[in-house]
Amino acid sequence: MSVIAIAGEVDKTNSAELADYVERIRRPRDHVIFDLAELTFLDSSGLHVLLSCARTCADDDADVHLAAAQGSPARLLHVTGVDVRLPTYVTTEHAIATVLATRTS
Amino acid sequence: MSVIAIAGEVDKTNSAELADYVERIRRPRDHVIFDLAELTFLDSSGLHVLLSCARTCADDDADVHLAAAQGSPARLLHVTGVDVRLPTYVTTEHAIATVLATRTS
Amino acid sequence: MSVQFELRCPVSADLAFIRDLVRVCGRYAGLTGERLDHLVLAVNEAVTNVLDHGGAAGSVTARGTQDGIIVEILDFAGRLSAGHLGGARVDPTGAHGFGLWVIQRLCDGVSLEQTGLGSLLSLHMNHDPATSVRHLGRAGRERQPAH
Amino acid sequence: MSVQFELRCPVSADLAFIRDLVRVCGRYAGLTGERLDHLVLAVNEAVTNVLDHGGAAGSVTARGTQDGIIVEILDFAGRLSAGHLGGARVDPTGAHGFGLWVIQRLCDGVSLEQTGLGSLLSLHMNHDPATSVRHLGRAGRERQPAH
Ligand SMILES: Nc1ncnc2c1ncn2[C@@H]1O[C@H](COP(=O)(O)OP(=O)(O)O)[C@@H](O)[C@H]1O
Ligand SMILES: Nc1ncnc2c1ncn2[C@@H]1O[C@H](COP(=O)(O)OP(=O)(O)O)[C@@H](O)[C@H]1O
Repeated sequence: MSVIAIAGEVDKTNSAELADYVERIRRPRDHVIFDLAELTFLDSSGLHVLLSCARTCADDDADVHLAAAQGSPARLLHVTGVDVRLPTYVTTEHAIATVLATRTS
Repeated sequence: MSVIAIAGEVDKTNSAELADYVERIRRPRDHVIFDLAELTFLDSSGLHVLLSCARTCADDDADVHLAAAQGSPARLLHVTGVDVRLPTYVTTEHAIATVLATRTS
Repeated sequence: MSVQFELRCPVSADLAFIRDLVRVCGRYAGLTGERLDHLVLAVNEAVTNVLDHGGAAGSVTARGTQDGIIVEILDFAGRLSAGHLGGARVDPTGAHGFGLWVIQRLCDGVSLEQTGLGSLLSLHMNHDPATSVRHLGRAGRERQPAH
Repeated sequence: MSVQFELRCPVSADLAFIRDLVRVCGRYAGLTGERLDHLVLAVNEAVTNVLDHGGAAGSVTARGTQDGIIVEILDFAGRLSAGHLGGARVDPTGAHGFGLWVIQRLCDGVSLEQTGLGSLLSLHMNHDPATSVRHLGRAGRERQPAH
């Protein structure tokens, strides 16, 4: 399991950087938990990074989990229906606990 | 002694109101302490209110004391030399103590 | 809140600056909470499109109205079409872009006009109903500001 | 910091709004702390003068420069003169106004031009020296930002 915390503002000027970072960090078959507690702005290009990570994960039977989104990013996840398509949690601890439980079962 | 706390932003849109308020509050011969701890912006028209209060006070041998100015208002007092012309204190408590000491002496 | 204003700045790569300006204008126009965030996001998406698909040159104009704010994004290249707007879909798998869909979903009104200077996308956003005492009924519960 | 910008808004009675905009622009132009506060105060004073002594109509334009920011206050009435600027005195007894004195004291550069549209007061403010590594010598100690 990889927990990736994204902080600050993600827009088109830095979303490619984020994509590179996510790709570098993630090991094959790893579940990914995005900790969004400190994320204050997310545009559609940033959301694409999360979704494309979810597609990569799906290829090797892993999931992307979204945790602790607040404010504007939380609303973008909501209006686009992404918070229904991907497992979404109020806290990162909750996301971690869920992934661990899935593993041992 | 009157302690008058001024909070928020004082500019030309509300400085006349402040002047009215100060005039209404002050009793003859009262020393006036302006508690500026919560003042975030002061323009020259607001500074005029403080100075014109000082002139009124001087007419009946009282003083205006400026306390706890921060940030931008503190700098305006400084560049205009008002913080040298009028007794100025880091805290309102200090200003009150000084006025009380003057009274009993 | 009723004083009119108009503010203009060029489309530039500094999206954070444009977001800050839109936030100041939107707040001044009476928007708060969720609706202010939505406006900021919508303008961000429209400006990003000018940089990505347009001529990377244009202007952003914000204007106070009786009911809220209008932000116009002018793309000098003039290639944004009604077809793009109408064809916008949300795609939660993320295979396609959905900036234009998000814009239309979040704003109270969106219109597109081809002008001599380029394509002009106008985003309308009304005051937050929850800040208006007259609207504090059902609408107020439906759209709670975030704080 | 090097991306240029230009932003225009009308002089209006809402000084707080203009202060917020100037603050966003100044920060974007690289000003911080004390120098940002000074710019905001100087523009506030100039706009107040347009409302008090001018035609109460004009515009505020902020433009990023290599070295910082220029804010131009255009007074359509066109009655602000070099004599007013030159005659400005500080008067700590408060018997006279000192807005123009404060403006000239706080800004790095002030110039006045009579244009076809009115009198144009230009306020220049450079980056805070303390934020520029190259200037971190004596100048850095002389002008510490507030935080
Ligand atoms: N300013 C514009 N100029 C030209 N074409 C545009 C512009 N904005 C959007 N488009 C077109 O509309 C499509 C959908 O845009 P959008 O929904 O924002 O998603 P994305 O930008 O991720 O492709 C773009 O791929 C592009 O073809
Ligand atoms: N925009 C303006 N148009 C015409 N006259 C002006 C303008 N700004 C300033 N002045 C003149 O300069 C004088 C000094 O202005 P200032 O130092 O700001 O103090 P105050 O505004 O308190 O009088 C004003 O009293 C006015 O006569």
